[in-house]
Amino acid sequence: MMSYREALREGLREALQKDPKVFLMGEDVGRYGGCYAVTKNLLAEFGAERIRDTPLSESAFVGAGIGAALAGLRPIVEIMTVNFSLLALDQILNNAATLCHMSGGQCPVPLVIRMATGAGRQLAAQHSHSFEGWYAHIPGLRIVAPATIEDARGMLGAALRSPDPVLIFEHIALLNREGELTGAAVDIDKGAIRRPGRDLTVLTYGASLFKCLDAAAQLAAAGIEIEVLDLRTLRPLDDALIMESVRRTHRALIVDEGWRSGSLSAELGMRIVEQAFFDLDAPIARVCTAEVPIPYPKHLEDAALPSVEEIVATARAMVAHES
Amino acid sequence: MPSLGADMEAGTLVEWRIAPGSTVHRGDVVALVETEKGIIDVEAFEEGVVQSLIVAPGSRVPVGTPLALFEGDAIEAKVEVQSALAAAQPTRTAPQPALPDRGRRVSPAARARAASVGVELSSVKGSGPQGVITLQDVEHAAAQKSAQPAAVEAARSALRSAIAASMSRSKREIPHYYLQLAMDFSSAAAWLEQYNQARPVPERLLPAVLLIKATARAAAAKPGFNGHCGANGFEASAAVHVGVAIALRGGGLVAPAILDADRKPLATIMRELQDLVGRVRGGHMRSSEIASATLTVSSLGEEGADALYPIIHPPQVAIVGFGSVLERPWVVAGAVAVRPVLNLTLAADHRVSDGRQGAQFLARIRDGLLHPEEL
Amino acid sequence: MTPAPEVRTLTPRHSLELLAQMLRIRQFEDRCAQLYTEQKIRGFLHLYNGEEAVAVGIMQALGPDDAVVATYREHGHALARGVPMNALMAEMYGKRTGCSGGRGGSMHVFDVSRRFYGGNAIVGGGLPIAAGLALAEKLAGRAGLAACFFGEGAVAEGEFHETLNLASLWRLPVLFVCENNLYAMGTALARSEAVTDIRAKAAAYGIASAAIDGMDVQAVEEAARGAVQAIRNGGGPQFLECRTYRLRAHSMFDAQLYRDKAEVEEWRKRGPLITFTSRCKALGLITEEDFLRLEREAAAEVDAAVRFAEASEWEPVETLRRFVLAEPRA
Amino acid sequence: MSETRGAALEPRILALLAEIAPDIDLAAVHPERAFRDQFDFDSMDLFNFAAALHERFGLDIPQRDYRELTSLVRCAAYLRRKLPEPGGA
Repeated sequence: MMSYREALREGLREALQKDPKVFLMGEDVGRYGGCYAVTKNLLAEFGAERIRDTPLSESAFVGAGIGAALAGLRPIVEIMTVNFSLLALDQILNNAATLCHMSGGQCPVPLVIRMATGAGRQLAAQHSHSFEGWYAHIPGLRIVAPATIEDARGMLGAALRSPDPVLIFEHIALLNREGELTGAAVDIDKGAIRRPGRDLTVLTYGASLFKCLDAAAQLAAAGIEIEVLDLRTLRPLDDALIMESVRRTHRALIVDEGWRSGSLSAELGMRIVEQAFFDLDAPIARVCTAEVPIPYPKHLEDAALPSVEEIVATARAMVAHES
Repeated sequence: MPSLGADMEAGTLVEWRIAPGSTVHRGDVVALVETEKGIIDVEAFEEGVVQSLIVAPGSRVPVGTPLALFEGDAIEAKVEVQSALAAAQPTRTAPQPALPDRGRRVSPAARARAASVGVELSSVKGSGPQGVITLQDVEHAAAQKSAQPAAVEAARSALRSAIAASMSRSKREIPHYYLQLAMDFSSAAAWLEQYNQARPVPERLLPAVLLIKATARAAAAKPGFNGHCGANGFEASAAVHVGVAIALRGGGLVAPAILDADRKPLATIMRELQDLVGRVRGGHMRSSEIASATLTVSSLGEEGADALYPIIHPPQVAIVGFGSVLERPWVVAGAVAVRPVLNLTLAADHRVSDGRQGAQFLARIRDGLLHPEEL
Repeated sequence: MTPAPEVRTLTPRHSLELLAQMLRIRQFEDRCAQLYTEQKIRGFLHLYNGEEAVAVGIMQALGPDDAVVATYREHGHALARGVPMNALMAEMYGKRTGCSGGRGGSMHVFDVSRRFYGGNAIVGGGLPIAAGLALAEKLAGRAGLAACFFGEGAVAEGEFHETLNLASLWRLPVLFVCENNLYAMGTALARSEAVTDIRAKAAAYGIASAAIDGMDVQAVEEAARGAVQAIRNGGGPQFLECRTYRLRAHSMFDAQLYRDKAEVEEWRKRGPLITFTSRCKALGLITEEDFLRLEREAAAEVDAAVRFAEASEWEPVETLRRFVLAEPRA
Repeated sequence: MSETRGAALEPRILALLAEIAPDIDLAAVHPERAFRDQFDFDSMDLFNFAAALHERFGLDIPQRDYRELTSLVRCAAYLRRKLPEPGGA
């Protein structure tokens, strides 16, 4: 058994052991051991040159990561949380995502940026964002969201093999979740069906995956079999798998911790309409976070976030038949 | 519960089409009743406002049980109903609680599937949220369509049982006697060909129409063959309702009546026959058509045997069989000629008539067919 | 470091006031730590223990029309500014009677009636806002200023440099108060700054700046009064680097691997409560009985605040979507 | 407007069969076997079929031609002979 947090750390260790060009930098990744303790003890193992504490200068150290990548290194930049990444948005969007194109292909950016994402820990309105769908809007980036222990460990290696910038979104609510490692190869191209079902396809990723699996178990007891598809990679989306599943079940429910307006969930819904409209047997539905900055109190945060109950109720309504 | 057949003792109410307070007009479909012959629409015989529904859907009740009361009815009053076929009267709308008109909602998948399997969406009932027609509804309709053989099989086996019971009872209780008469059918055939040649396809007649009409005419003249024999003995019928034995594909036989066939023009009989065949094979018929026949005609058509020896359908007392019209040697003016020959047979109830009357009855039919222009 | 100025103006009454404020903060924070372990308070909780002198000292110099912008370690600032402890504790709980209606929690304390513009949980995020508040005072021709608290970690952010430049360029009435507690979360100043003299950075933007002993409330107050006076005299932004120390962990989830326990103990001896109390006793300004009474009063106030928070109601879940956009004021 | 002989007559013929005899299984229709042998096509069916062809294709089918309508292949061949050329005047 291994926790998601340990799996992330193992992924980092493997990457650092395997390739001397790999190094990690970010706020408090060294002496502090990482804001979420992901990088604990790595400083002792790999030294301060490769486990670099940075000042609170997100734009600078993300930009520095871009430069180092251009020069042939394989930097892994950790941004403490997704909301801090906004301070580096200029570098991520205007440089990492565009250098390859605007240099006519001369300057691909093999940079990996990891960051914590998501709500559920009562961190209130400035520390509970889910902006991965936002980043998935940007051409030139690859966006991945590990949900399983396997992916938590393996996606980093796959990301480092990518010649393009990869942003890895690690959900804070998953850090303590435990599971078994199978050692299977991990890619960052495909979605995965985590539970097969015939009645409805649920598209989700990250921490919402487990809410969906819980919902699936409840629904199965009521005779409703939902298929749970873990998107894994949010850009580019695995359209083939998504459509294959939706064509089979004829119903699509999107569960996303992001807000719904102008979102990844909207994008998914639109793609299904474009590619599988005539296979749909019910309107596409979404369970997303309420369109409100995340409030601090638990009962309001819970009410704002997608819940198992809401997923179950929505799925039930979608497959309901009047007798 | 209306009697929908001589052997029907009970029926199961499937669905009400009315509710207390509904205004019912004569001819409205008020309920669906399940019988061995399938689901039959029950038609109102009277006008009025529904006071209460007595029998709940799913209940099996004996024939004669009041199903509903109209305002002003005494509780003992039997609600007179007549079964009817809703499909045959598409313009007739059953009084139903008004539903908000949402338009027809069909899911994209359901629409696509319906097109590919040839399911008519207007015939599909939506079961999804807000009545939307879903893929499942279409699959269900398609399955019913393709499972019709299975459904038909079930219905057929029920029908088979009904026929068995009825025919066994007939052979057990009715002392049959048989007569046969051959006739030269050439004048009828020639008349028919001439008649048809002058008309477009839809207005043409089938030979069976002549047989029905000739039999009806003869029955009107010979009352010993037209009527019902019940507990009180034989009751001759003034009206002639000719039951027409209609074969179902793959087996089974139903004999609904053409009412007052003796007084209807050939073209009308043709239209009604056409309608009956279609509805019988579609699995729907009016109970009155089944129960009210006063005698029956059974014809083998073009591709059969020389003659058939039919069994009387109780409580009727006679049945006339027509073999296939086949070319046979026929003596004309002392010489043998080839002629289309038709064999007429009569099976009649010896408790009611005897051979001599039977022979006269057959002869009358023959005479009618020899002069089709007078039919 | 500027030596502590001689105590001349301190009256018994004022010394009791300063001590009372610092004791309130200390006891409030200690109770918060306890309540966090009891899961009454959740999320991130950053405590102010050891730094009380900075907030209390600076607030002495501010008037009711001055605006205050603070960080996510802002309970002390709120209390010193006059935010009622009941409302603050209720906010810790997330109750509807909290000063931010329960929606902000520990890191987002707001009380606009006291011109307290919040805890900001993005490092450096408050500085530009303070500049804007000051700009408004200037444009309106008022005498008010904006006091902006931030840690030394924020000095690494672009927003720090951008804001200092802007404030100086436009001569905005901003009092920049850098709470230099030596560690940006777990990163020591020397590990994050090439030039550790923060005062010098402000000076580079042409801003009058001083480094003072942030553990000495009297020194902070005196420096603040001087800086505020300079601002009100039209001297433009002023910058105080208050050298202090965080006696507790960065947050509740912090093993403090980045500093020695001995170092913490050394600083504990220099804690603002200890040093100020002993000085006042030595000068005969307060007695041990005074101190114990103030402690009891602070404890009683905290007890009452906890009772208030416990008894307060949760915001109904139906109101979840409120306040996303401005609502008409009642 | 009467129909012309298009490419696919057989599907249209099958559609007509489905209309006049909804109780037969069209999927099982063998194109060369007589309707009568496949599903008890009787004189009434033939009459209805002729009437439907008449209505749909605008053809007047003499009674003696009914024998041409007894299987799918024969029926299609008959219609091809009788229907006007497509695209004609």
